[in-house]
Amino acid sequence: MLDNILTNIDILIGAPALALDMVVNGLLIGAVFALIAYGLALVWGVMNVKNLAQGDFVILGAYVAWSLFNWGIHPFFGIPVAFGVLWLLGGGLYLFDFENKLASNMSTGRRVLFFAGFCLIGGLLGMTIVDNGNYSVLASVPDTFFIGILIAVFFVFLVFGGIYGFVIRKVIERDLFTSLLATFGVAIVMQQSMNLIFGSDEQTVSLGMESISMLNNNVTIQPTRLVAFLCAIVLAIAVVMFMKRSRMGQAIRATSQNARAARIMGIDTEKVYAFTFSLNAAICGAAGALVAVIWEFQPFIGLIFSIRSFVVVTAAGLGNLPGVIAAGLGMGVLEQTGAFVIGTQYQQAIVVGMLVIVLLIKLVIASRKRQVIDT
Amino acid sequence: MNTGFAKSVLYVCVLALGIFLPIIFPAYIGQMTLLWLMVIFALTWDILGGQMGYNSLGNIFFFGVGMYAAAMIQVSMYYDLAEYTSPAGGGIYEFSFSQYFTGMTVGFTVAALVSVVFAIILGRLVFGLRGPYFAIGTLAIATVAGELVSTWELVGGGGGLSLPNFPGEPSGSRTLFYSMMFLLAIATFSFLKWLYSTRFGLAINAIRDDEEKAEGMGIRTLQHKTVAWSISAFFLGIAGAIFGNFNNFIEPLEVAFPTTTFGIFMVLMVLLGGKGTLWGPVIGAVLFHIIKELTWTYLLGWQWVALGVLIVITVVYFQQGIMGWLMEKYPHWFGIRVEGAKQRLSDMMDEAAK
Amino acid sequence: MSDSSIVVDNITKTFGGVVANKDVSLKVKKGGITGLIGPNGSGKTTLFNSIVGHHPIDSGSIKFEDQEISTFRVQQIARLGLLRTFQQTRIYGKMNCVENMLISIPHRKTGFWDMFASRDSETQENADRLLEFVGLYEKRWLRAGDLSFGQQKLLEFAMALMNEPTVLMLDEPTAGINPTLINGLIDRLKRANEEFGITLFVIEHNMRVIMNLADHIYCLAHGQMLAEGKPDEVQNDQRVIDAYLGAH
Amino acid sequence: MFHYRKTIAAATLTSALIATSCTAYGASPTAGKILLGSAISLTGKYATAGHHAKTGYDFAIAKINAAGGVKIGDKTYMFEVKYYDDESTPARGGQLAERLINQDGVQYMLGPYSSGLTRAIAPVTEKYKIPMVEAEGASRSLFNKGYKYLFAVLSTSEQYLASAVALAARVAKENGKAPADVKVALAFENDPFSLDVRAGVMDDIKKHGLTVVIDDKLPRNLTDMTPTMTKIKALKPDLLVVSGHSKGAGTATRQIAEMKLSIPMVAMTHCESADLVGKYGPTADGYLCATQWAETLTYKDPIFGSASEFNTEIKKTVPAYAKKSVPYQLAQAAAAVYVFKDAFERSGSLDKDKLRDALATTDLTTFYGKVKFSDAGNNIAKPMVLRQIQGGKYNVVAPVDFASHELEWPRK
Repeated sequence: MLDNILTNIDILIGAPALALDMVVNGLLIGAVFALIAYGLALVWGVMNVKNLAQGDFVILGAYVAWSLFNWGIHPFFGIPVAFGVLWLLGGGLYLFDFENKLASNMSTGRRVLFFAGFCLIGGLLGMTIVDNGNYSVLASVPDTFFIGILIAVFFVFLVFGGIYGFVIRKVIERDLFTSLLATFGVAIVMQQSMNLIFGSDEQTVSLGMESISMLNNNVTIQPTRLVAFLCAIVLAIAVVMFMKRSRMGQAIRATSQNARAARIMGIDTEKVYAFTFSLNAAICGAAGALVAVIWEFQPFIGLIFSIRSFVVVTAAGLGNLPGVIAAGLGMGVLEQTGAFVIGTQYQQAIVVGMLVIVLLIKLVIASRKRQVIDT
Repeated sequence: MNTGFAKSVLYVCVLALGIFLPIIFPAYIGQMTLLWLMVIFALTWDILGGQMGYNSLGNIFFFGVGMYAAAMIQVSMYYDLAEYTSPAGGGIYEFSFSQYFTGMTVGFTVAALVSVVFAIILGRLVFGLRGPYFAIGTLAIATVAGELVSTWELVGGGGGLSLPNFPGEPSGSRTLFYSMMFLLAIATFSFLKWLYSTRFGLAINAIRDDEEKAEGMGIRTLQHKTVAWSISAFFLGIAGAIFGNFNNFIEPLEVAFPTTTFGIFMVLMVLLGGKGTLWGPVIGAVLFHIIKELTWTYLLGWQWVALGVLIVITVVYFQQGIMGWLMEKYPHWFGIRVEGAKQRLSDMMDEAAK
Repeated sequence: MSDSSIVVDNITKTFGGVVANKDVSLKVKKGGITGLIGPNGSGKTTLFNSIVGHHPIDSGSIKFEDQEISTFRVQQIARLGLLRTFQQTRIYGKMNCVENMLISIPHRKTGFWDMFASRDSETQENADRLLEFVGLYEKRWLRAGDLSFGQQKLLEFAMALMNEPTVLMLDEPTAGINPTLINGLIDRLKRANEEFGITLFVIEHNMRVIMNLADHIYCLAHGQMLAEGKPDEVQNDQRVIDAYLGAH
Repeated sequence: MFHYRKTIAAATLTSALIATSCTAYGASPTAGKILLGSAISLTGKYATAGHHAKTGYDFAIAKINAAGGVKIGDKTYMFEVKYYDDESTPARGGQLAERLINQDGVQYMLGPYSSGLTRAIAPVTEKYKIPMVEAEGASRSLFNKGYKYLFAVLSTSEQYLASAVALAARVAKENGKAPADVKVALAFENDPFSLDVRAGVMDDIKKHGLTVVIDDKLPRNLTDMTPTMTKIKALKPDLLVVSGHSKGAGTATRQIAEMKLSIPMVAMTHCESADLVGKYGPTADGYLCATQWAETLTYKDPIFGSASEFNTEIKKTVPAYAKKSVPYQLAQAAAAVYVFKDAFERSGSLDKDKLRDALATTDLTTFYGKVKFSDAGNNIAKPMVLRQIQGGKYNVVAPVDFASHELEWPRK
């Protein structure tokens, strides 16, 4: 192993531009990790929900973008659509929050809006179900489209309505274990549902765009990754602006600091929770669209994104967006260079090992207090 | 009819079921072996998770450590391990009757010891973590362990490792592993029953209820936590060793360190049965195993969806578990006294009598 | 050997920029009852926490029975026989009173294998006796979490006695207790001091209680030692009165 | 009193639950039917390939039954399969095999997908002396355990990419280069199958005297191969060999194009199953793909017809394959069922030991290739073929006897 490491370092010394290549690529994919992690930090910080289904939300977003791509919609337009679709899913869950008074007071206009959103998603999912991913039916039999809508609306109602109304809402502010395990259950259900709907094949959205190469092809930048990076940055900025400027953003921040006090001050925390959850879903949707153009994905791959976002959030701490972005970018770079130097088979171990190291560092810092470390 | 008699009836019943069911339904012996494994999983998880309030997601680590430790010993006592595990294979390996059992005895002992040593070392590391970070930290350790073993070529890496074949009739090996698992489950249960009756049981309960207070009262918390984890590791290590031999083929990520299946199941079974009780994990394990086997048979393709839903329901809506629910509903069955109207009445009567 | 059990010498503790204790010195006399008073936020509990090892101190020294303990941790200090109770009562809520008592044995006297000791009748009787002493004998099989606040305070006191400490530090023992029960409590504290020979160091808000109880009183204000002396001296000290009335 | 009630209640509950669980199942072999059993990956990371195999089994059974079933003596039997989902984990595979044998009364087994799962199941079938014909476990480690009841219709995995190495050595010689100057990069997934392919490739590299410059193992949860590709950038190997199921093939193809790597020769497994042509089009051109079977081969048999007829019929009956090439995983699964039919008819009985002996003496030509088992149970009559993607088509380029097209080298 040591030999390997030395050989690999030797390669790097021979071609220092490669180090730059890995750092650049690491930063580019790190932006995607940072985006996903920011969503997690949001639900974790505001709702105290440790969402283990985070990666599966992302994969769902990837499937949305992929479906759109198969219908001839360019994935970069797919990003806002995936963002919107998952937003609606997340926000629409509010409709199924039966015990919530506010939802029943929702204006007719908004209900119609949500319903339209559901029909859209329904159609999308429905056609995929009926068509089993082949899209030949789309052109020929219009009936199945409507059948598809019906099936899908039902499906969406059951699965997503369930996720928020029956799971997430019940675990808000409960202990760690409840939300961790409950969302693990959600993750399993989502993986299997995606497996049954989209099939287990690896999918990808291949744009066939020419890479930009520099320094004698030692540094190559894939435009997809570059776009992903920019999107992640723009989205992050938008979210920050939103949190700082808008009323809802302020309410979210207030709730995350002290939910009880926020309630006393007249903030409808239920609404804040539902909104936060849908914002996270939307972020995941957009991140999923980015994942679809960068990597290959299949229904069971979500866990690796969950793990990465947990590492990033644990390292950066909650409610610390610059920290999350820095940690996410760092994660990307570390993963690339670490795998290069130590060996690709250690890639996963490096990621999770980072988590252990981060925890240990936190422990050492905490041990300055007398009571934490025992004799 | 005294309680002692009733209790012995219960124990005799369970023992009788354990002994006679495999004889009556020999076809199901494999599933029953797993049932006892599940019981061991649940009981050992409950030591920390239920009795001590430390929700570990990484207990599966010891299962894998035991499994690999035993496998390495069993093979390397008679053959060259590197050659045995090389993907190209180096010939046919056979184990005689005495080699097989000697290897197993030594292997199991080492498995238990190695697990305990790991528990002691890691205990110093992880018990400084609290709340969510403890769960995430232990999960990370188990995951890293699986990843590292899968890069370790000596034990076959990701290619896995086949264990020695049983040198006899198939029914013999089935009975052997069933008895081993059954005896281990009984041993675990009896040991814990005794353990919870000692001062140790009280101490870890105290840590669960208020660790800071326990520290303030001078309880050696780290020592108790480490010992509790070691006990867990001891039984899990042996269980892993047995399971490795039962399964005959082991592999790091899915057999030895399956954090997302067995690792989560053990938590779920305890929650289902009721944590912090002696019988809860047992009931949870039995129920969970039955549900799982039924859905795997009758809901082919949808079984994971069913499992996910079961997880969500248990965790979100029924976290007190069966025993917890019974205790709430019929506290007098368990000798728990509550501040109820009845109690106050009897208090008043007592006062009056004075 | 000095006749002081605890000697606090010039300790300073800051949280961020806020000075909680500044150059505080005091002595707790062996076998006596020492009181610590002061208005809200004057740093009494911080001082307690510093002594029992809850957090590190910035400077100064703390000696317990002539041993420097300012770098020790909570459990070590507790095992030396210096015990504290909490302002927000802390008991093991899911265990019954007897169990709470049984696990509060003096751990400094136990070895490794005592961890696995079975319940013995001697400890059991001791627990029963102490529960009787605080008046919880009738309720000994109830879950501690189901007791009323005042009863929990009594239980915590009994648990502390079970631990056979040399010094017991009590953080507002009468806060939240029904006034009719306060006299009983004072009586029991005094008996603990006399019969069991436990040195008491008490934070108290209730002036009547502390004047009845303590034989020496320290008064803290704004993190600094304001006055000390016999109860009546402190009671009549103009600075103490000003501090309590908010004059500066 | 109360304790007594609690005890009785608990005891009753326990026994009732256990009893239900045990009696809830129930199975008996049906007369006139031959029940095969298989634990196959329907979920988890091998689900894609598992589905290919299952489709192959189902298709073959439908076909054989439609053609009159299995004739044993003067009686006709129909095939039927009992499936379980092994979730792509070896921990589950062994248990399910036990269950198939003990509870469902299965006497003849079809294999699972992947070498790992086969390694978990083979000890069980061996234990019960149940003949298993498997089509998806190629690792050599399966055939050095002395198993008597395990038969594999496919070529063992060390042969997968061996011909690619030979090809590289040949090309080097033709271009006046010493084999030792041929730099080889290896990227193999860390799982039983790929590691075994790697072992085979390593043997051949040694034989031909090539130089290995990169030897990376890919993690199981692979998303990104950039580190390996970066090394390729620096060391410029002449041959890249990749094996990592369909995910590895797809990721490698994608990133080679993205990082603008020019490697004269790229060889991989699972091209068809990853649908490289469909997903990446021209960027996958020139890749060498190891395959157990190709629809252009000239084998035929009375049930399925020729290889190309099999191919057409699958595309017609299973819509999912209408637009992509039929993976060999499917073909070999179908062949496994056919081998069973043949052995049953030759043994003339349902007895599993007689069947085993009949299987051992199999000498059969199928649409999939010749099948003849060695003593260890692997098929020694069928070579692997190597196809090159040429203009979006898979053309056989090696071995020479089967080659329909010339190798295009270097690839652009």
